[in-house]
Amino acid sequence: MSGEKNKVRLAVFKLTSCSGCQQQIIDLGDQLLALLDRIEIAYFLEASSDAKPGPYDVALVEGSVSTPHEEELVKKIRENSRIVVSVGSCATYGGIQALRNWMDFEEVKKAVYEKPELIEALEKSRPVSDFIDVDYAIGGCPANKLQLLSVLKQVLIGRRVYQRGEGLCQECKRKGNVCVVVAKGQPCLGPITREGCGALCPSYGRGCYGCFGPMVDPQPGALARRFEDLGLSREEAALRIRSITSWSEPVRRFLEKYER
Amino acid sequence: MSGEKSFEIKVDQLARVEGEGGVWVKVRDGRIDYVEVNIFEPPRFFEAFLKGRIYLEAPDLTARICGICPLAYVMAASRAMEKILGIEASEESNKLRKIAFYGEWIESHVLHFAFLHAPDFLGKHSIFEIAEEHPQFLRDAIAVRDWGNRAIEIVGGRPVHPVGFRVGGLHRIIKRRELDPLLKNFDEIEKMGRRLLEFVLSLPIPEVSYDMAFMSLKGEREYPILEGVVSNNLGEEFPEDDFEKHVIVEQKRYSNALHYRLRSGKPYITGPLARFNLNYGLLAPEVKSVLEESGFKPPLKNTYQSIIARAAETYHAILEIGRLIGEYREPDKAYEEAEVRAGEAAAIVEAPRGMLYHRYRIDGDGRILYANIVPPTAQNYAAMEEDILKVGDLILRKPREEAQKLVETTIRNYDPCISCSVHMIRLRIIEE
Amino acid sequence: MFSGSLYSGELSELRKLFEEIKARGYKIIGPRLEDGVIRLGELEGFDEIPYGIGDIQKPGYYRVRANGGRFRSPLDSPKRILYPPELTLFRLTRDWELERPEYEFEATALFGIKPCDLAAIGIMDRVQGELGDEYFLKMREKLLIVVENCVEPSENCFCATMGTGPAASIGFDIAYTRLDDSTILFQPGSDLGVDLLGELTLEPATPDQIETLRKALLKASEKARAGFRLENLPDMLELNLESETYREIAERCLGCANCNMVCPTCFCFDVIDEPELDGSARRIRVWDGCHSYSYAQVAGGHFRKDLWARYRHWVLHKFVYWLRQFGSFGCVGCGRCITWCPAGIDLREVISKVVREVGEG
Amino acid sequence: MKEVVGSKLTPVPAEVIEVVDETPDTKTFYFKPRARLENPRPGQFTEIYIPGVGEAPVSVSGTGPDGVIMQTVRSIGTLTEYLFKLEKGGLVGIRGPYGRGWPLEKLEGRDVLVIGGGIGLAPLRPVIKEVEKNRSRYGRLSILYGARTPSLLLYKYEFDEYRSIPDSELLLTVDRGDETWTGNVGVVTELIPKATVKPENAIALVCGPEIMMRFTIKALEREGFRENQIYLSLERRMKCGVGLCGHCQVGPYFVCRHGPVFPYWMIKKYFWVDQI
Ligand SMILES: Cc1cc2nc3c(=O)[nH]c(=O)nc-3n(C[C@H](O)[C@H](O)[C@H](O)COP(=O)(O)OP(=O)(O)OC[C@H]3O[C@@H](n4cnc5c(N)ncnc54)[C@H](O)[C@@H]3O)c2cc1C
Ligand code: SF4
Ligand code: SF4
Ligand code: SF4
Repeated sequence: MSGEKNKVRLAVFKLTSCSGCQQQIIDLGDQLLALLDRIEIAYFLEASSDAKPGPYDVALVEGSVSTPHEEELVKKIRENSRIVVSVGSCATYGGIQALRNWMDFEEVKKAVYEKPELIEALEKSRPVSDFIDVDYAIGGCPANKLQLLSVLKQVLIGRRVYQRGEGLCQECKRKGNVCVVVAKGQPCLGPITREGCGALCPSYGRGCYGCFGPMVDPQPGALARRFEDLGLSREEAALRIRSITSWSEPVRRFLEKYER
Repeated sequence: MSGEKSFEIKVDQLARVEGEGGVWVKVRDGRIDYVEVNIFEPPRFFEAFLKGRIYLEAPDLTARICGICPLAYVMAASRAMEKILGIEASEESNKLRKIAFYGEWIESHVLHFAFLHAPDFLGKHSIFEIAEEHPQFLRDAIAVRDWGNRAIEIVGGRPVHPVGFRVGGLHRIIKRRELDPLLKNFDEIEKMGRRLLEFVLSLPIPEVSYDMAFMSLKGEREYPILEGVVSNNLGEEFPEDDFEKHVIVEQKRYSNALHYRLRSGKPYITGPLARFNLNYGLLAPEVKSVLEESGFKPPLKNTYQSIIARAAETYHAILEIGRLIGEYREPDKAYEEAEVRAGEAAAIVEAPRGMLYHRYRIDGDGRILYANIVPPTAQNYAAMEEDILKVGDLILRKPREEAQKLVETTIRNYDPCISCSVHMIRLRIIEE
Repeated sequence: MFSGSLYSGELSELRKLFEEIKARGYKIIGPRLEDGVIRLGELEGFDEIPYGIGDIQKPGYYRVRANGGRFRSPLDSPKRILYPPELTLFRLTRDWELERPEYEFEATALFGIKPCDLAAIGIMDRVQGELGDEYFLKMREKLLIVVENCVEPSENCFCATMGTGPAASIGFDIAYTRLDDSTILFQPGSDLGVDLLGELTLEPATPDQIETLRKALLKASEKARAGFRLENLPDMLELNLESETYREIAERCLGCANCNMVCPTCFCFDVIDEPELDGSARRIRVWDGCHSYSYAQVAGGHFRKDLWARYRHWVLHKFVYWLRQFGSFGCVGCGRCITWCPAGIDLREVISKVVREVGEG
Repeated sequence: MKEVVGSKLTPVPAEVIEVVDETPDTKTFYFKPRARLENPRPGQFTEIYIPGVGEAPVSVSGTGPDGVIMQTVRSIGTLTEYLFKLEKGGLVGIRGPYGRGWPLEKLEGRDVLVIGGGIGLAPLRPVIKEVEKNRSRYGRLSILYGARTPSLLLYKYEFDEYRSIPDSELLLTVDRGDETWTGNVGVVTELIPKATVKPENAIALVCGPEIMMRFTIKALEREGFRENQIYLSLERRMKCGVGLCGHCQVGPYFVCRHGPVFPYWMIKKYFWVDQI
């Protein structure tokens, strides 16, 4: 990779995460090779030890901000990059590790570590957008590689990135899945979750657990009410909704009310 | 080495390991006297927030510990819960689990040996640089890896954090014809798998040889992946539930990263090298013949050869998927149901990087009361440090930059998937 | 309807009809049991039609039972076939060459669809057909329709109110009724239908059979009713545009647009522009619906920001505006939006309530 | 056998032959379609398309020789932002023209009151041009135009021309003036009583933000205008422009097909209902 004039300089950063979203980039396979005609991978530790300094045109950020070090890092990323994209539900909503945000942090530390006093972590795991302006956000645990590719393609032609943001149910129905709520009485987060995964869970006969995060204008209250109709206790309904993207704004705001 | 007697090699950002880590090597009077492998992975507290969740959620939630080998977590959590509930996934479910799990081995191994590790041996930065001379290698690697991902995707919906699996089996019945796409180009993929192995066998791999303790599951009739007894090359053998009795956890003096060792205090290696050496006889004959033609047989004697074990297992995994698809018959139910009951159990599966241990206790409502998860990288941690001490001489004889590379390569032998080191956090360096 | 053109035959004649249609080269799409529900799919053989399996449909509830009962509107409507959920409109190459997509349009038979769905096709003829949707027109051209009249509607059916069932009256090639497990009454509805029935061995329906049919349909039509009547319905709804009922229902509505998606007549679509790496671009049409948040959103504004307003639009479009736009109601009473609403909202109740308020008001 | 499916939704390539800066966020484009489109009538719109970017309905603001059309666009979203990057020689796709325009026949012999707010003057410009061209057909022309600030007024370079149309007036206003502004400050509705047209024999053509149109209607009614003397050009989300996609409904009407210009009486019932 040399002589990279006119190419878009891409950097991939990892914060607190499982690396699964970065995997999606590598998983693009042939499409990744095609992208390399237009993109220079300037910084991507998982794929290349050749880490080039900024500035970058596009920074993809995986992972939530959960340590003081990461707080600094995202600020540097912002300064160094023209477009910042938060990739995946960790970066966009705080991730699964934000489940601890609902608990007492001292207890949490004690439960896992013998010397909790040595732990260097912020009390809460938070989305990147809590610290810096993010140009585009893609949810998903992991982010969907085709969605990621679509964002890159849109960035490459220099257009404003568009995501429909509508509910998973629409995608589910278009795909022709059988609704698990209606046909099996199973709770499903599809009605409040953002489309993008291909309505995977329902197509495997199970309810969605919300890994793509909330859709635009979600109605978690109406859904919780429905879960109760299906026989879940209030506590169980809350537990369902308090899932991988529990720290996203709308879900958090709802749960704070509902659980009181 | 420019006459320096005491110096430090510090690699702050270990590239091409999944996650970010660092190594601290201290040299005093021409001898390495202290090594620390630093892994700056922020703690994610899985074991804490698992408490209170429903047992059925364990596979999906723990999968998120690692985006490279999520299925291993799904499998270990499912199996542990099944043991608690007293059920077993059906034979057909297990075939599907293995098809996907082998897919994950392929995905993870190829990512590691082709994308991350091979460049080390050829003095390159990335596979893309290798591709300039060996375009076929990149093509094979991408195609084989894609195929492995396809296997996971078909059975589980997507390669990373698949959704199709559950305690008791799978969420839905996978139709026989859904697996067909994997067979369509099977011959080609098999050829590529073989070619990748041959390529790896041709790499200039450093020859050093020393004593190592290996530990892995041991298969009875099949190469171990989903289950088995734990065994090591010191002659010990024990059931998975006794794991915590046979290993000790220690906290290093100045860090709180957990180190796992055998009772005797000896570090051990888990992962492809261990599996290979302990289960060689169970590898597919096609794999063995490629190896033996190149003059390789167990035991592989140094950790640099782990890349061989990975390539061999990749080829083996391809062949196994082919065989399992051939044997698969659609079952009439997708999963075993069970009455919820309180209990505790452990399960070990072979993640691409080695043994992954899960233990859970649940109450009568199926709520998780306690979870302990020991990922393979945590187990290899002590071995990594010892390894660097052992190849120390080699390191000292090299010029500074090369030495630094060698340290990195040595770490990379373990394919430390750092994000799954749930117990590891950023270390502090304290001068003595 | 009953005079003269009703013929009776055994179940085997229905099978023969199926085989005759197949022999004439039609791809047959009909109800089949798949993924635990009855849905429309390609049928290889007559036996795939799950006669003897009943469905239970209630608001937000669907199950099948092998209890010898009847099944009603399947999950999929003909919309899925005639107006696919996702369709590439065109591709434009880097050099501005317009590539129009090519599709296979096989002669297709819809076998055993319900009268409500037939009526929905009639509505599509007036919407997609008249507005010139080419894909629809080409599919439609080669469509053969065999409709099965309903003698046992589900709890969610209200075709009788909408005037679309339980028996079909026009627009089909052949209609049949399963009087019981062995007796089928056939009726041709087009020249092609006459020609096809000519291949079977049937008898004129007996007065007894006709009487049984009449009674069964009467009973069915009593059941398949909503709590409102069509008479003055549009006026009543328009008199109560500000009804509180819409706000109340929005407390339960999820805004998920499942109702729009399963509706056999909802036609709204969104367009997605996808750039490709080779410099080309694709435009893709996807089903959309008025419950979607973005549906009435514009750059810098929103015409129906609140869910109650979106719910109201759905009611008004189907039961008021559609008449003006296309000369019929936009609803055929198939009950899908009630069955497949994950919140279990019953459209009929909403409408009845809004209408009732006018009376009370 | 496979068949090619065409549709009404396919654009014709058109070249950008001229770009004029109007305001900081608005530009006027002159497009020359490679295949001749139907002659747009005042008030009609086209769909402008950029491959892989999007499509947007935009009013026609004028026509030129050889099928050239002039359109004024505000940069506000995906497509419009991208369009702003195009220069002379750039290509877009165009389809249309669509919709029912201003009721020119009804204007004949009557006074014409043109009321525009902000970018809303864009679809009204062709009416002004028409009155100028066939001056004798119409009565007095009164143009009332307002914008938030002086810098946001469109077509400033033509204002003198508008003023020079015989028997006409141009009244301007801004919400907030600046150091150069000596004219009226206030909302456009305040100009209505000042317009010198005869309400009993005039027709008002209104285009602007919906809120401005509401106030305008009230003000016009105060002046004695009746429902059938007021015409509005509406805006709704639009995907197809030909009544297929459903998004643009206002009550039973499709803005694309039955509008965008409506006589006020036709939509009055819906116009005042919240979020209809
Ligand atoms: C009949 C009509 C005439 C118009 N005339 C003009 C004009 O002369 N000059 C001008 O600057 N603007 C005009 N507009 C508004 C213009 O269409 C929108 O500003 C434009 O669609 C925004 O598109 P975007 O891709 O930049 O914005 P985004 O917000 O990114 O739009 C995404 C999509 O939403 C839809 N959409 C968003 N806003 C609108 C809108 N206001 N109207 C319809 N669809 C919308 C479109 O389908 C668009 O493709 C007119 C709108 C209509 C309906
Ligand atoms: S259905 Fe829901 S939980 Fe499942 S993959 Fe999609 S977004 Fe994630
Ligand atoms: S009811 Fe809604 S989605 Fe259906 S056609 Fe009407 S406007 Fe479109
Ligand atoms: S009525 Fe039911 S199906 Fe329709 S949007 Fe509301 S919740 Fe979804």
